[in-house]
Amino acid sequence: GGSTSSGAASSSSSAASSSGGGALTGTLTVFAAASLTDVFTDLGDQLMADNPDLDITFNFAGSSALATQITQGAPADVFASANQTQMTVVTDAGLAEGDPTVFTENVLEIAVPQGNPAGVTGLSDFADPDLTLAICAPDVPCGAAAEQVFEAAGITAQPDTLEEDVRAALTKVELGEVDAALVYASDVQAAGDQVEGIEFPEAEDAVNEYPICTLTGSQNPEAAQAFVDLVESDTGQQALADAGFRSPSS
Amino acid sequence: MLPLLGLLVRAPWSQLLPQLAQPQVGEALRLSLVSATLATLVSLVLGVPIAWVLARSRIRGRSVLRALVTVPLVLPPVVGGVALFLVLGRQGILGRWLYETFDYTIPFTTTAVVIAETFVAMPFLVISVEGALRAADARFEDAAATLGADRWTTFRRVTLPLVAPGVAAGAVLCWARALGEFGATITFAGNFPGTTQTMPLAVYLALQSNPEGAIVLSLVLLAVSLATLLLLRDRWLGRSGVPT
Amino acid sequence: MLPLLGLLVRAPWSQLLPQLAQPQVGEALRLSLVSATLATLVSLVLGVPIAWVLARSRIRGRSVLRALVTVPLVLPPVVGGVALFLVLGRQGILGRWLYETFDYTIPFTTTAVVIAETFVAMPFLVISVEGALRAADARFEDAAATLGADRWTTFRRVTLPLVAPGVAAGAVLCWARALGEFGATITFAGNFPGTTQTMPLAVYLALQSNPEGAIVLSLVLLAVSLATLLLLRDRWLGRSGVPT
Amino acid sequence: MSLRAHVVVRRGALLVDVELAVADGEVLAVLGPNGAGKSTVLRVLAGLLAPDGGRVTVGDDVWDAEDRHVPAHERSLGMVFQDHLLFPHLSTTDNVAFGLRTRGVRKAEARTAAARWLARVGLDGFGDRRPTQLSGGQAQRAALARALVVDPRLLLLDEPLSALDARTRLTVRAELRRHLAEFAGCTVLVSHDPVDAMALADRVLVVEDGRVVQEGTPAEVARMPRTDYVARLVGLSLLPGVGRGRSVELDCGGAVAVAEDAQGPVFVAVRPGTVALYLARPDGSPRNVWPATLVAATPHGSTVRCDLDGEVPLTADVTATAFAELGLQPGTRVWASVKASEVAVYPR
Amino acid sequence: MSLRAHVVVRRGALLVDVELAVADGEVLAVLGPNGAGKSTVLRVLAGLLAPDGGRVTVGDDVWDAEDRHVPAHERSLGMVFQDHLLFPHLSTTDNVAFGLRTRGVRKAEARTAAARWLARVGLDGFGDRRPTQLSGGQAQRAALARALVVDPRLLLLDEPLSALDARTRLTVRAELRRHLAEFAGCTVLVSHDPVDAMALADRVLVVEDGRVVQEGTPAEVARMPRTDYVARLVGLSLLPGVGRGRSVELDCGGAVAVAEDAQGPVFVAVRPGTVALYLARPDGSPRNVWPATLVAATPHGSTVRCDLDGEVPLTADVTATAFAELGLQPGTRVWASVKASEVAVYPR
Ligand SMILES: Nc1ncnc2c1ncn2[C@@H]1O[C@H](COP(=O)(O)OP(=O)(O)OP(=O)(O)O)[C@@H](O)[C@H]1O
Ligand SMILES: Nc1ncnc2c1ncn2[C@@H]1O[C@H](COP(=O)(O)OP(=O)(O)OP(=O)(O)O)[C@@H](O)[C@H]1O
Ligand SMILES: [Mg+2]
Ligand SMILES: [Mg+2]
Repeated sequence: GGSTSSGAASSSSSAASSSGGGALTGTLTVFAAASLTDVFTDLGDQLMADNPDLDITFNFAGSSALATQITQGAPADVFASANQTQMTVVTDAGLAEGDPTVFTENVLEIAVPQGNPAGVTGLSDFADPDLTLAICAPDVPCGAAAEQVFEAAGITAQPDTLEEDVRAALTKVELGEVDAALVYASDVQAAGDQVEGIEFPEAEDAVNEYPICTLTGSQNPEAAQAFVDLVESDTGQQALADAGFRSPSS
Repeated sequence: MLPLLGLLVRAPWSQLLPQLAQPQVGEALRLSLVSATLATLVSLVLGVPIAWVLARSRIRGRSVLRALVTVPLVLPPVVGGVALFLVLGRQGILGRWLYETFDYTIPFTTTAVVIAETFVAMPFLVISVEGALRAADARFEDAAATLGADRWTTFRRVTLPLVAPGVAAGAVLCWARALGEFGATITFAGNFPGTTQTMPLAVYLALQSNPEGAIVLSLVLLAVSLATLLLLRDRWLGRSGVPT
Repeated sequence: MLPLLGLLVRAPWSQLLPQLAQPQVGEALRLSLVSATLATLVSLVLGVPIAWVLARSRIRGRSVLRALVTVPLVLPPVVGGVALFLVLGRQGILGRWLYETFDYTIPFTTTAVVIAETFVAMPFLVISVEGALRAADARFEDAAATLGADRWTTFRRVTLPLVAPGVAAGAVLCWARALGEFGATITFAGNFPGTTQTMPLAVYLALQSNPEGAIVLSLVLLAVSLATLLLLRDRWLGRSGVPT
Repeated sequence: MSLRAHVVVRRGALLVDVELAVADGEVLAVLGPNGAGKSTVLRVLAGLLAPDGGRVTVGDDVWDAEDRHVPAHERSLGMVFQDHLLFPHLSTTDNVAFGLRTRGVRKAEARTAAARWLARVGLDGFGDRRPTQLSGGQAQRAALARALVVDPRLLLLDEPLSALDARTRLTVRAELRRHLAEFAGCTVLVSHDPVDAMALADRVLVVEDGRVVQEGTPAEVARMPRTDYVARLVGLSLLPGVGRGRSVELDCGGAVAVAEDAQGPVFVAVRPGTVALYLARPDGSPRNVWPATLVAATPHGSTVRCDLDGEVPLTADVTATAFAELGLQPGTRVWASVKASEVAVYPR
Repeated sequence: MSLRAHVVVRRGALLVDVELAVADGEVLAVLGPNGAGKSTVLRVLAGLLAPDGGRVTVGDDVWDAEDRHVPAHERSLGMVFQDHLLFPHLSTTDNVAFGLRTRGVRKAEARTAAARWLARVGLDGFGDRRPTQLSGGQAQRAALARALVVDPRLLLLDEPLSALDARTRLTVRAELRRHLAEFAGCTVLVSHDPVDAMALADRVLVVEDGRVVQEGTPAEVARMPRTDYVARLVGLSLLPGVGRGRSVELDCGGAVAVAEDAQGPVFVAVRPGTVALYLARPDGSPRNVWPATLVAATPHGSTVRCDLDGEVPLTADVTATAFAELGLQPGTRVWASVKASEVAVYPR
């Protein structure tokens, strides 16, 4: 089974919905990182259930594609990025309404195939040249995070591949093609039975923050704000926690 | 070829029905087929004449034209999407004018999907039709000219039927490439269920949360497209070279 | 076509030199060209005979063969990568045997890049060569047979030269598709500078952190591949249909 | 090595059923109208078309039988196609050398032999040209050289001289004749030109509508045609009838006086040159005098060929001078006469 | 509507430079050996090949000049190509109807006209076939029908009858003759068959090596050939020489006695049928007697054509009977004789 992020301090999870019942109308377009697909789809369904006249559309893609689209004038109301870098692209373009807030965090875990055939125990195994290992490329958030933890742990990693995204790394773990990969806890959770997660303490040195904001071009700022509120509410945080994310520590 | 067997053997068939039951899947499949077909039609209309110019005419700048046509072949699709924004986006060269004049924006619409797919897939049509035209016997065109057919009539009534197998092959490649298009589409058209979410995008999303489901989805796409190709085969492939 | 202009105009040329100075870029470019060329060669060796079987022979199961060949066209590349794993991966049908017998694994090597590119790009060659073969005049093959040429000699010395423009077009498409290959490569071969990081992977990663640099990179890829194609053009394109 | 073939094959509406035999070194000319099935027979002999029935053997080898079909490339052939089919991507020399190369002859040697044959058919200096750069007659000669340069067991020539001009035709025909005289294999030649057949063939086979209608030596066929087509070909008028001693009652009506006794069904053959035309009924020795109408006149060198319609349909060759003096023109009513001794009679 | 053309064009090593004029309704036959440039001239007239120089005008319209090139499809043409070039993807009917369709004739009407023409060339019932399903002669007739069905200003026929069998040739030639008699435009016909030229053409143009070597009516050309090629074509032996009264000193040596006074450079033409062969020197009236060697003998209907080598190179036609009785064979030494009155003489 997937690991639970026991290190994550999930805040109190009272199920109080922050949205006013049935007040919102119109359409709402949410641009969100692909890793948020399941959580946000569920939250969107909830909001639509509470507001029958509200219609929410999601555009899930890589954060960088989303940022490009928003700067190109895409009709978006909310942007939830999987990292600060891509959020910066949007804020620098002056398209964010107010300051983005961090609504959740993700930490690295070691993902190993079911049964951990190579007997990986901790981060130090990543220095073993005999193992087949995958980490993310330094250009993408999980890769940047990986660099930080290796630096913190004083380890010179010996990866066989620098993955373009977490998903690609996980696929290889699922198929048993790599002995271990360094990915996010939420991804281990999503991967199901085929993958086991191993936590390690150095992960705290590279916490990945997910910022969210409403956008200046929004046609429906109320609904946008309501969605952001819902994500940040206890309901939202619980849903994120169930998916392996953790609440922002700061 | 062999890899496909591996895929078929290992596919989690139990997920097939639940996946198919999702309304989004049907929508994505429909959108994929429709937009790939439209993109192929647009490519045929624009691409076949371009191929003809490349193969037959002697105008200057043919090599420049060929280079331009070849570009989307080697451009990473994501960059292709960015390039499309630069021209057709709301801030783009043409897009701005469209927006200001007609208050119409292309990105994030089904039109954008078709444009992105056409952009990426048309070169496949052009190059293979050009190859077919070059291999064809141009003397029949002479014969048509002596019968009073102008270049366009000759092209339509003689050249094109003669290279029909080549055009069919090009159209198949174009359609398949359009059907599988991902990078330019997700960049330029976004990923909106019902309007711009084609099957490859749906597969991509499914991969995030449910990898096995994603494989089932792509097998569905595969089956549908193979069925389409097989159905069209007899009508399209035309004249066989097998001596009778 | 137009979009390219947009790209050229807006490209951050100032980044060109710093980007090119990175050793990784040169390595990725070299790897891309080498592996795409190898993949094209492998595709020619395997694909041209397959195309011939599809166009000329009358063996049973031709339509099954055609369907199998067409599969990678419409399979999302990532899924193609997974399929390759299932056969050639460490746990794959063939791969396990390779691993246990020779202690050799294909994934994460340059070989894997070539295999992934071949898998994805070969159908383009096969389909367009088949189209060219079908449009070709089979009577010359009769003439060769009466001169004592067996099917293989006939194919090599008569059929192939006659459809050379079609084969050239197919090879160009195959090469371009291999050069632009992204999904199957990163899935099956991974991404490691120097061994498996091709240009499209480099561009994709650069896009994540430095979008403008990425565009410059892809323009470099573009320029190199266009130059290659233009250089080969005269030698490859062969017989022009322009009446002389 | 002799060829024995019984070819049964359906081509659209036409059922071809032809039996033929060619001895070693023999040349068989196949004559027949357009669409008779001549090229079809050649395609079957070449193995390019599987017959629906029959049998093809060469020497002791069975090439086609119910359970056997030797593919073309395993038969030892030399073939000239009606439309040449020179390989467009090869030079003329390489076209001619092709058959030798597939037989394993080294390149230089094959090209030398090819050049020799090109010279023999008058294409010296054309070796480097592509077929598209040859004139029609030059292409046909290259195709002939390509078929002759190999030393096959069976030579199949489908109208190999049709595109040649009169002079070249003479020299190439002589060259071909010289080659065939020494050639040890069997030759089947299709031609529309009776002169080719007479000059080149040892035996003639006439095919009409997919069937053999006459067979024999060129002289026999020329003297005693058995169908209208053959008669036209060799320039005779053919009149079927029934012999009644020194007279033959024609099937078309009327009678012809003949020099020899004839009984039962016979053919009467009249040479156009022996037919004289008069404006008034002539007196004199010829006992065969018929009224007729001139329907068509074709100048033909110094003579004019006159097609006559009447009780007895005939063709007459008269000198251009006579033609002019008589003031003949289509529609003129004339009297045609032939001496009994000039008329050939032979059994049907 | 008359055609006036001066065609200058380089084809590989050959420089074609031909001037020709064809009046309305006139038929010009272009004769010449293979590779003379006949098809090249036709391609230029059709606008398929831009000439390097010269001028082509039809009536008042300039089709080719230094600064002008009317493309083929804007010329009003009917053309039969030497290799037919029927469209392989269209039925025979649609091939024939093609020219009418491009001229805007409605489909049904065009197909009716096509069917009518197919019947005229004897292809009734072949309308639904693809060209690949036609025999060589049938394809040629379809190509002819395709060119004739439109009513063009210029008809270009490149060996339109070469693949036809003897009988069909007669009927198609007659059909073509009938059509051309009524045809208002200009016709240029290329043929290797002198009979075609004599039967169809009003005027003959002989091209050799890219140049015009003779021009005239068919009868003139047949009577007084000016080159060896033409002489062969019309079946004469041509001997150039210098007239010295009743004798002509031949350029090749020897002399010929003639019936009329001849002075200066002349041609002497001898008809093979007038040449008699003897094994021993004959006594008698013919003053022209030469020793010669038989180099080749070709049977030719009931006569044998004998090529002789000696002081005076000649061709003789002797009957097959005489040939056999004399025991002639290549290498035999003979005496050849011709009566002075049978020899034609005309200025060079
Ligand atoms: N592929 C085909 N399918 C159907 N019918 C055909 C095919 N090829 C030829 N035919 C028909 O078969 C008949 C015989 O054709 P073939 O080519 O043998 O004639 P041929 O004797 O060579 O005539 P020609 O003297 O005109 O060359 C013709 O009537 C022709 O139309
Ligand atoms: N495309 C070409 N390039 C170079 N030379 C050519 C080309 N086409 C023809 N020729 C040459 O030009 C000359 C004239 O060719 P053309 O076809 O006009 O001859 P032709 O008089 O029609 O002969 P034929 O009676 O054999 O058809 C020939 O020697 C031929 O080899
Ligand atoms: Mg034939
Ligand atoms: Mg010609």
